Amino acid sequence: MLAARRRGDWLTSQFFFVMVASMFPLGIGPDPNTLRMIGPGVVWVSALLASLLSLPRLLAEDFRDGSLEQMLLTPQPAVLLALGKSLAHWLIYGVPLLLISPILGIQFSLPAEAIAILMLSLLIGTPILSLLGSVGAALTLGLRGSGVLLTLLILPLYVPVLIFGAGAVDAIMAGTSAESHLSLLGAILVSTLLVAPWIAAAALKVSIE
Amino acid sequence: MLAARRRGDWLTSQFFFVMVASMFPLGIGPDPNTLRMIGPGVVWVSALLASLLSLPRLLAEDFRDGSLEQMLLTPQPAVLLALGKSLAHWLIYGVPLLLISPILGIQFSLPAEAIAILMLSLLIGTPILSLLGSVGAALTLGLRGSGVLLTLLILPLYVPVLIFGAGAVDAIMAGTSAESHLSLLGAILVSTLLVAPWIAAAALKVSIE
Amino acid sequence: MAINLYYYASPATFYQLSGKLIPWFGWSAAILTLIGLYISFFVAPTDFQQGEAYRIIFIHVPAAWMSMFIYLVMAFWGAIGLAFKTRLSFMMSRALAPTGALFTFVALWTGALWGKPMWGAWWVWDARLTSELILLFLYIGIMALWAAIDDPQRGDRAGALLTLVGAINVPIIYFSVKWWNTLHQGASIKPSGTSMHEAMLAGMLIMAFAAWFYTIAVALYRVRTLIIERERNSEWVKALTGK
Amino acid sequence: MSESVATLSVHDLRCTRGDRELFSDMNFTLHGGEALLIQGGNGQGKTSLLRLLTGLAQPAYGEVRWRGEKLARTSETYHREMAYIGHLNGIKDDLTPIENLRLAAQLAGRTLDEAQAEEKLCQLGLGRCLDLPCRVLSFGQRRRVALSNLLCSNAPLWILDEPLTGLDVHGVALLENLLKSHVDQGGMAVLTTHQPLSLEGANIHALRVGGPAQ
Amino acid sequence: MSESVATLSVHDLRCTRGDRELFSDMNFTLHGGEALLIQGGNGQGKTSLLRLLTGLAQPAYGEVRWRGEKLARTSETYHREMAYIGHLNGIKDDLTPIENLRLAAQLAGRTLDEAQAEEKLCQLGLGRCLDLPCRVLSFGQRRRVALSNLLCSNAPLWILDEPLTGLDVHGVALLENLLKSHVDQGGMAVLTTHQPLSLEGANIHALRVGGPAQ
Ligand code: HEM
Ligand SMILES: Nc1ncnc2c1ncn2[C@@H]1O[C@H](COP(=O)(O)OP(=O)(O)OP(=O)(O)O)[C@@H](O)[C@H]1O
Ligand SMILES: Nc1ncnc2c1ncn2[C@@H]1O[C@H](COP(=O)(O)OP(=O)(O)OP(=O)(O)O)[C@@H](O)[C@H]1O
Ligand SMILES: [Mg+2]
Ligand SMILES: [Mg+2]
Repeated sequence: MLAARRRGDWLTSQFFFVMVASMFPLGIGPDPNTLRMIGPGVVWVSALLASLLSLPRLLAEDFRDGSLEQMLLTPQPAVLLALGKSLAHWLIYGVPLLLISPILGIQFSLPAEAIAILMLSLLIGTPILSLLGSVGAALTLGLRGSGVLLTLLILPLYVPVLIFGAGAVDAIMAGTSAESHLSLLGAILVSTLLVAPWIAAAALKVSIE
Repeated sequence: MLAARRRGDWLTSQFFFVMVASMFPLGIGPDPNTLRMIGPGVVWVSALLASLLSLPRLLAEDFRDGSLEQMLLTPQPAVLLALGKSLAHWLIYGVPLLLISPILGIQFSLPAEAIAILMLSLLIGTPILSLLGSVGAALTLGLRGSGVLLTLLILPLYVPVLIFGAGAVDAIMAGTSAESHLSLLGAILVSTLLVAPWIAAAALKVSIE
Repeated sequence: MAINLYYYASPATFYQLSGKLIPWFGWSAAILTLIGLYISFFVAPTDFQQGEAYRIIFIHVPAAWMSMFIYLVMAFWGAIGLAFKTRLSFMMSRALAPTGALFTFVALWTGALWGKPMWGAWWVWDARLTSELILLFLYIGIMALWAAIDDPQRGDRAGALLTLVGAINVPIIYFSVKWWNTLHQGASIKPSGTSMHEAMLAGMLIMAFAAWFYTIAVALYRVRTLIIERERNSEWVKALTGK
Repeated sequence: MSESVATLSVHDLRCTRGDRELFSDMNFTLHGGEALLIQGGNGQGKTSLLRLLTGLAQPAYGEVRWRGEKLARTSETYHREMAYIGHLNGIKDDLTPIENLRLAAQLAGRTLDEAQAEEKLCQLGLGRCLDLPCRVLSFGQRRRVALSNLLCSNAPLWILDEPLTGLDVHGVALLENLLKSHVDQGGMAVLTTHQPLSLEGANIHALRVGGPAQ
Repeated sequence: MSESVATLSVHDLRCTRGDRELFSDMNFTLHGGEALLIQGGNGQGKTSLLRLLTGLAQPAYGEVRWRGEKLARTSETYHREMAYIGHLNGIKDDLTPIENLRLAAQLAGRTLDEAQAEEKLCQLGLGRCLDLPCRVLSFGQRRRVALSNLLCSNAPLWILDEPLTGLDVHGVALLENLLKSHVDQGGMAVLTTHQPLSLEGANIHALRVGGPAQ
């Protein structure tokens, strides 16, 4: 399923994050103190938006050219397909984001330990975004204005991830422990991992009909 | 050309902005002073991202189902087509954003006059985003990974708009006049209006070949 | 006109010509770099304000100049290509881009290195720095666009259009120090004269020429590769490689 | 060459795709009342030729002329007098057939009221699907919607790329009649198809692109 | 009903789309070595029927059985033994034909090495386009890539929706031979087409969906 990926896509999505995150200092102003304060939130919000931006492509193309049909007709259960799609999304979107996040951290002049926690929270959080996203993408497949509709459906589900993810980094910067935030994130990850692929698979079947 | 638009799209894109802009307080924390400081920047960055999010749909669908070919084969010059497309994009993306921006301003507890300037800057700035966006969309039409590529090409061009747009509001909040920023924005608008449709039309012809 | 321009615009002739020119430019670049570096590190005096750190200028400034200049040349070739449909000019444009990106990156990198001692930060969101960063993104965007389009002719034209759109950024970089009051230093070399020490000036100019020759040599080399690749089915390339 | 005679002519045309040359040195002239059937196997360059004729693609060498003028110079007139239907239908999935027809007419600068659109669509046997979004129509019905655009335009030159794909036997017969009456009334048509087409009596020429089937 | 006999059977099948009933009370049984040709005009419900047979769509009433079991219960086995090619080709534009074939095989849990894929593609006359991305292939070549998937799978049941669209005469002959040898070797096929198909000698049944052509 992943054989189809090219290396070029990776590089471009890394640049993409750098650019999105660089927009904020430009819009907000260069004061390092302000930047440090909003840094974790901004990186997290960019992660959410980047995930949203890449979701419509996840299934729409397969749907249009008929390969989704073909995939549903393989002997593999649809749940595996949904899981594979989430994984593919995470690989092309989450992993580059993770790799580039230290640079974003430096741009916002975050301290080193905050950067470490930021990366950790992204490592736990971005798979959740991909898993939830695949549900949304499957539900809105082939609908008119599916891009915006997808956002509407998915953003509310993303909010808890955002709160705990950015909260973890804020906590470390305020000098308290980030552990509780991170373990909550972990719990969310486990539960979405168990539930989301099933729902996405069911949604896929409905959409393809 | 615009007959094809439906009302549903409008509402959804309004919700989109509210939600994106509401994410920031969630990610950053509820302190009103911080919020006020970053408010204009955040609204402007959301405007940019929202524009990016809606751009791929602008031409891709027409390209895929062959209507773009047909449009290029009408007696109308391609420049008009490109201009019409930019206008359509602005109507479904820029106008809703404009209408909703006062609410965002209140969310970030901006003072009334700052909100007025915010709206004014958006009124001048969002058409620029649509015009430049149509160039990017035309260039990346039908390419592999065109969504991310589009971002990569277009964000650098968006940056000046962001700087002057957010700068205008910041200036008014700092007590100075926003006029110079706004008139620069106006100048950019006029020049893109004169140049962008031609380039977009040329790019369309190249992409369709 | 006595010289037939179309003669030199044909890839086959240009291929031969550039083959002869490359070594000249290559060696000049190497020699000038050596001289320039020698002047920069041993001849030029220590700056009374900035100490030894200022020596970064000898790399920083030529790189920054080249980053902007190469972009303009690319836009020029792109425009020529769009107007006259000459294949060679698109290839020139393509051949220049990686070097341009390289110099932009070097300017940013050395600037950042220099910024740490001078301004106390690797990076500030100042207008010149920002617009230089945008230039890097433009270079990358153009190359990404080329890479994404399989058909070379289509890629040429799409890339040229994008290059032209982005060209407005160059004057912004150049004049940013004047238009906005920024941290970054203003131009010290003006048509009206300079405020620099002579050895410093000489070092910088020599380094600038070295960068020039390097660019030309590398660009010519890349054009040759491009020509061979594009014209691999034509008679003269077959004759060339077949022997 | 006189401006007023509607002819489509092709001079020394060469077409390359990637590094492959599909055809070269192609010459022909098409006058009013004539149809040209382009023949050739899969991938021999029929579609590529038609796209050159529409002006959507640029030839590697040679030129296409309409009324004796190069396409690039006369594109506005040409586009007014030419109708093209390619492999893609060029219809919007979200719109109903009637809306699609009216949108196309509007883009071309013509006006078409609802009753007219309905009439044309019924003529093509789409009477039962007038109010359904095209997304749910069957493959052949979508093709028919695209073809009904031909009925609405009064272009003298039709360029049709495999117009018969997906049509059932009635549809094929319908299209054959359309073509015949168009040509008999002095119109021109350039078309490709892999299916047998019976246009007896019409003034039809054939042109083969590419070499032997690969 | 014995598990081991490969039969596809349809019981009291009814299909509705929107508020329109396309067909009802359909019953048939297909055994190994038989082909079923579904006939009917545009929009009569051929594609809808085939999608019910694949299990992609659910019938409004009645059921489809494979080896005597309802599709929903046996979907894994069924998908292993069935190959479907619809109006959409299901190939990736960014990949070359070889990559496409290997991807499809991998998804189906088979392995296919490059030489094998190349061989199948050459068999379908795609020898010259092995390394081009499918985006640039011609309409008929893309269809051939989709059809070459059939050669790679060893499914006993083929469900083909208008497999001939876009194929030139050689392509049609090729496919006819393929079908014939598949059926002769005990395979089954359900297919639709609007073009004449010559499968003389094969055990072929016909089924008409919908009423008279509208
Ligand atoms: C990443 C950071 C930096 C970037 C992107 C940057 C960019 C540039 C550019 C584009 C130029 C050429 C413009 C012109 O010729 O007018 C330039 C020149 C120059 N830069 Fe920087 N710069 C950076 C950091 C610095 C720092 C930290 C210093 C020293 C305090 C510095 C000192 C200079 C000087 C002295 C010149 C020559 C100006 C002239 O004589 O024309 N730059 N830089
Ligand atoms: N970049 C490329 N490199 C090499 N060959 C190419 C390239 N792009 C297209 N081609 C070839 O050009 C040909 C285009 O054919 P075209 O679409 O005109 O065929 P056609 O005659 O319309 O075929 P069909 O009957 O299948 O519609 C194909 O054979 C394709 O493989
Ligand atoms: N929501 C709906 N409401 C009413 N009719 C519908 C709806 N959705 C689909 N239809 C009709 O159902 C039919 C679907 O036909 P189907 O695609 O099965 O036809 P087909 O026999 O394959 O035709 P073709 O030969 O054109 O491929 C069409 O006539 C279509 O108009
Ligand atoms: Mg074709
Ligand atoms: Mg059908």
